[in-house]
Amino acid sequence: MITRLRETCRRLLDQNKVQVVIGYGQRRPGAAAHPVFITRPEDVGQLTWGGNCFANLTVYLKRKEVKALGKAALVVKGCDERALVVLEKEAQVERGDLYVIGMACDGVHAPKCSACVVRTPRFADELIGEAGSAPGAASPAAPDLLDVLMAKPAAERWAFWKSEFSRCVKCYACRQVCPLCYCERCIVDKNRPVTIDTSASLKGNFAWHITRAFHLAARCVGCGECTRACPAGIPVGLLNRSLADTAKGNFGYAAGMDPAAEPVFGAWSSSDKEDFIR
Amino acid sequence: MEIGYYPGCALHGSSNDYETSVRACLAALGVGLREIDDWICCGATAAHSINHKLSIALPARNLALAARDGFGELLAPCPMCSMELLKAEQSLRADPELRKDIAQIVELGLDRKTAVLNLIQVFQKIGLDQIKDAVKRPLDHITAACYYGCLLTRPPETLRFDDCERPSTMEAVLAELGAKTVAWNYKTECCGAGLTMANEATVLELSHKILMNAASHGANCVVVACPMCHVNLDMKQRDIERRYSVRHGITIYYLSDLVGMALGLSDAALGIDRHFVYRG
Amino acid sequence: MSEAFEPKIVAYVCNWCTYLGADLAGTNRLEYPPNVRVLRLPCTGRIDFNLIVKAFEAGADAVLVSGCHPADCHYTSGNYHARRRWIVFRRLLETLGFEMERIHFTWISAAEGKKWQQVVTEITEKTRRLGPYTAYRDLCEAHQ
Amino acid sequence: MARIGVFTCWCGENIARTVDVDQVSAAIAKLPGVRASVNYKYMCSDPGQALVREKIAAEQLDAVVVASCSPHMHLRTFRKTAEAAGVNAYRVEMANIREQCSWVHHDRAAATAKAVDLVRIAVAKVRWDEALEPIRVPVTRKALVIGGGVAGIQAALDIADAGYQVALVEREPSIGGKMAGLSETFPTLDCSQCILTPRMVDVGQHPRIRLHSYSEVESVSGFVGNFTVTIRQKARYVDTAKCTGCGECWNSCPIKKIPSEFDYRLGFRPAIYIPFPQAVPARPVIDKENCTRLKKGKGCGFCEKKCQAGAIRFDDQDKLVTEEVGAIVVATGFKLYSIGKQQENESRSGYGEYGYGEYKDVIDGLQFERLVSASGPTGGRIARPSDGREPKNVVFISCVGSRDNAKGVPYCSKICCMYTAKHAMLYKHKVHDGQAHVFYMDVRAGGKNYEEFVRRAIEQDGARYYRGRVSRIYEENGKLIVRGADTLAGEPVTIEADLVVLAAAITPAAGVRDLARKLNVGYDEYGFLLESHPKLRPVETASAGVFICGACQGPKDIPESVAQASAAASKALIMLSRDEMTREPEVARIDEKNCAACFACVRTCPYHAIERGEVLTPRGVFVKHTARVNPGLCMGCGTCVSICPSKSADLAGFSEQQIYAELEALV
Repeated sequence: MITRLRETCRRLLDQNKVQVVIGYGQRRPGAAAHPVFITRPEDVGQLTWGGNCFANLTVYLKRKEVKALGKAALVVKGCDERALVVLEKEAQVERGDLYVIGMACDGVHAPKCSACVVRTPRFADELIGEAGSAPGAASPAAPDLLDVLMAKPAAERWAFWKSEFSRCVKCYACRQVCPLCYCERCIVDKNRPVTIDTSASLKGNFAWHITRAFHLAARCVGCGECTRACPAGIPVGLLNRSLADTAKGNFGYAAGMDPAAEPVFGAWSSSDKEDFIR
Repeated sequence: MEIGYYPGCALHGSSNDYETSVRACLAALGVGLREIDDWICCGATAAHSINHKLSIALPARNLALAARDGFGELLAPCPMCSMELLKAEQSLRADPELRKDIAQIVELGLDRKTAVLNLIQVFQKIGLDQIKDAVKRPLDHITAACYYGCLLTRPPETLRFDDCERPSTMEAVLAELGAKTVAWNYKTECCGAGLTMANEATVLELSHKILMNAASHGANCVVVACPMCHVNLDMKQRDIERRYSVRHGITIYYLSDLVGMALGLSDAALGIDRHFVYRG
Repeated sequence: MSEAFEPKIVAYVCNWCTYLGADLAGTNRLEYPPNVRVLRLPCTGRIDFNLIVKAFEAGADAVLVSGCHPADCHYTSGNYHARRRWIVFRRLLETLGFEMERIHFTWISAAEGKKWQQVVTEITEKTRRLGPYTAYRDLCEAHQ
Repeated sequence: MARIGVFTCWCGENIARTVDVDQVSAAIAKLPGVRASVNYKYMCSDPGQALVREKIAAEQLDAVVVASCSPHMHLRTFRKTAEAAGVNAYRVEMANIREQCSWVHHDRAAATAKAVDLVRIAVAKVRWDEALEPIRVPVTRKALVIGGGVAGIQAALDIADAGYQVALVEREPSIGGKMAGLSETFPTLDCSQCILTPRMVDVGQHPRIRLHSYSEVESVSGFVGNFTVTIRQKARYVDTAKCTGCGECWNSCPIKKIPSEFDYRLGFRPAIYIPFPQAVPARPVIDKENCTRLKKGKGCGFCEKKCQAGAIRFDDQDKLVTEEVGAIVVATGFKLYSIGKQQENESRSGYGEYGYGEYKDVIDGLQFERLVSASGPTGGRIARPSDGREPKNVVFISCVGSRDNAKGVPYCSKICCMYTAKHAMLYKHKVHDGQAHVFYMDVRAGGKNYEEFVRRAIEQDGARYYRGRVSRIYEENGKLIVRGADTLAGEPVTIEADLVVLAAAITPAAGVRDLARKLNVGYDEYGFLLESHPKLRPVETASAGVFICGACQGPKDIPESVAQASAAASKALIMLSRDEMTREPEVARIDEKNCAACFACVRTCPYHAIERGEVLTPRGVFVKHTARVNPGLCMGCGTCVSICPSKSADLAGFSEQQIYAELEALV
């Protein structure tokens, strides 16, 4: 697949179909793949593909520096591609300005792969390889942390998050790595007025994580990068998943799955449940 | 397949020909009936006119027995019985308080749900195609007026079965048997029901109109799925003829009779020969 | 809980239904406890989830969000949009282990002065029983 | 630093009895920025307002808080007062210490404490109130009327007679609506067409009314005072400019046996036709489903040959035209609920057992109108559709679908009792030896001379009324057997009828929901359009500049529809009479610099008041996309603020900053 990938990219660059290829590269064997931005055909050798390509490269589309390089070809896995669908819905990417190289994927040894629903990219301009039917090469699904958490009484959930968030240092890695956090000025950086206490206090941390999670509600595609990126090891992605469940349960909506589906917010139905409203 | 069976008073009394017919016909279709042990009256028209709680408790006990005997489904060929059972089942499901209350009265658990079926529903359950395939003697000589009467489809909110004003499920069964059916106007009119004893004149008048209308629309028989209807249209037919000095001579079949006939069973096996209007 | 405790309750209400309902309660002199502080907003559609968090940060022991019944929205659909957000937001708060019995949503029309009285009375009494929202106050006091 | 004046009102003793106003004034006086904190017996009184003006002048106040009653009571009052004294009207806030404090609490200490809080909240808010100017929008002095029934005709004529241009859109080939098909009208029995057709002619000839017949509203954009309406003129295949309406074409058309829509399928029309002789415009249309030439693309063409004016256009196509209007009046009227089994809304089951659509002689009320009408298919002779015989027993059934949760709609259709009585009467007048039977639930004859009219039907014209429902209708040797109950006599009734007339429920005209969405007008679960206040704003809607009248708002008879039409017209005229209008400036705005252009707000806005825009450099170079609010359209609900993740949207008068400040005031 790697060869095929490199050929493709060489061709695209040669014919100047794109000016940059956003793909995976690797410094040392065993290390997690890092993003590479190939602008010259002769550099396609740097491109790699394999079980260490965790990152969701769609995140780089929002970067001004990347935009400056011109039309991009983007290497995506089936799961990453869901983010593209959302970004397109939200007018953040013009599919025409982008060449999508889809990599059929058997899982990249990340926990998320155990629940993988799209092994093969569905909307790629070019699809490389064939997904093995074998369920993802992911670590066997451990007892699901969210289920465990939700089974506990509220007080214990509160305690859990309190101790987790007490470690948050507001580095915003969870935001930076998120392909769907693309606001030019994030709400936490808004200081007139201040919506979220910027100090890394528990108060501020709760406010931040609540806001982050809700802003991704019914948008998050579950790429799991936020959790992976958190230096404090806070399972922030759990909140997103919890909301994804409600979105599915209440509105039958799965972000990034069906380009035609109406987003949960900005729409409404007179039959939305209101058992909680008096 | 074996399903629970609630005969109710009629099928063990005046209308045992109906029971014969139902048992024989279903047996031929490979459906066994297990009568629930120690069943009691469903309350019929009497109970609810005396005491609401009683009118729930009586059928509730039968439901509890069915549940005890492990039946998720219960056939009550008499529409009055099935209606009373359904009504009880629904009120019990709707109101946990009442359920507790009644459970104490009948001294049995009421937490298991029981689906109450009338005869037509059992045929639907077996599958009309199934029945079609089993037909040995297509009933091309039959042109039937399907008569539903009051309780097979009413009250609709309880029965939730067929269209209460213009039902058609019996016709659907007969179609599979190769029988013809007529479109007529008295499908859901009342036959006089229990007034047989109290006010015979009314019964005779109403039943007479039904027979007239069936005949005038070209039916050569009337098909029922209710013992009471059968009594008034069959047993009372001679009285009707005498009173109105007409000759009806219309055979009144139970739906199971016709299914049985089509499956090749004899009149005797189905108890048809025990009908009042019967030419062998 | 000591008798002394009087809960602080923030009510975000829509200007066209619940606010007028509360006015009607006044016109009809329907008495209720004085713990609620009403913040008037044009529409439930304007009531952002941040405001609910902010209210707790400001020391509220309970929050009430109230607006027009479905199909009665002065702005045709603001309340429907709000209802959707609440469905999802409540799940978030549940996941985080918030004390959900401190967060109330109601529809109260301009004609429902009585309902306003009942809702406010019940919420106040309930919150009195629950006591102060220490779990949240602790957050706000930590590191400060 | 704002210079704030706080004015606490006693409201006589309404407030002062339970709230210690002096304590309030004193407590508030300490707040930063508060330059004056006084109280007075009646702030809304002249001396009270004088006090406000004095203080504004004396302390050079730039913001005012009045602590008194509900803002719904007096906010306007005090905004005017402040403005007169040089404070911007939108830097005035009220603290509601009466309805929401003194009137609902008894404990003086607690009430006073709360009052202080409420005022502190208001002070915190006013501090961040920006000076706003009312939004001025120009008004296009022209109205659009949708629907050419009696209501639409009335509204159009009123507006046009007042001197303004009107565009009238009618879906059918002719205006006239349901009324044009009626025979006589209750309670006066004057001929419907005789009173309507002159009005239709007025419309057709009015110099200020442009009639778009056989047309529908395609789309609506813009906002109050400045709507742009796109109208689809359906292909008519006749050049209305050339056509003289001579009638050669429809007389020559070989295809004659097409069930006439205007006669509710009781009569026939050719493939090229005018719906009825007095049609306005008196210009035919070709129905392309049935015209041989249009179906085959060749052959026939009789009409073309016959037409001296050369007006036939077989190559005609739908045209889109636009109208710029300032106000819109919706008068789309009603249709009858579908009586049979098939219902558009499956929660209703219909009346299969009445055999409507199955038995030719079971008809609905509108069909009966055609049977009685002199211009009808029988020339006014009452005849059975099945065999043309004169019916000797006619059964009228009211409430078919009305007031019926199980099979129809829960509401009363209002006009059926009256027209059923009228039908019984007209029938008797034409068939002297006939008998009318009426099944009813209640006779609802509220209205001038209405009850008397019903009595007349019963007493003079001998209609037999049975209080009860009909359970079933079936045909038996040429008769319709109607089986029902007479609940007053307490016995079942069976009537051998020759004709049965069903007074079916009134429901909104087809397609009204789509139209309502185009206009941003609300509708109830049945599709009736929603007025913005049932008592005080009965013809206004939630969408500024759009007015409603006639049966599209709810079942109505002719006098009511006409009255409401004139009401809607006058509301429209109020707008058109000004060349510019002002709107509340408390609207949303987007911080375009920080807008991420995800357009969640665009999807969310109930008024489509937010558009996708572009940020350009002064030289016009594209910088970025952004959401952009159209202040003319924005109604200020603030839903966009809640949906905006980066909080680049905000709402003047209820800004984030203000609400946060209010919350802080609580601590």
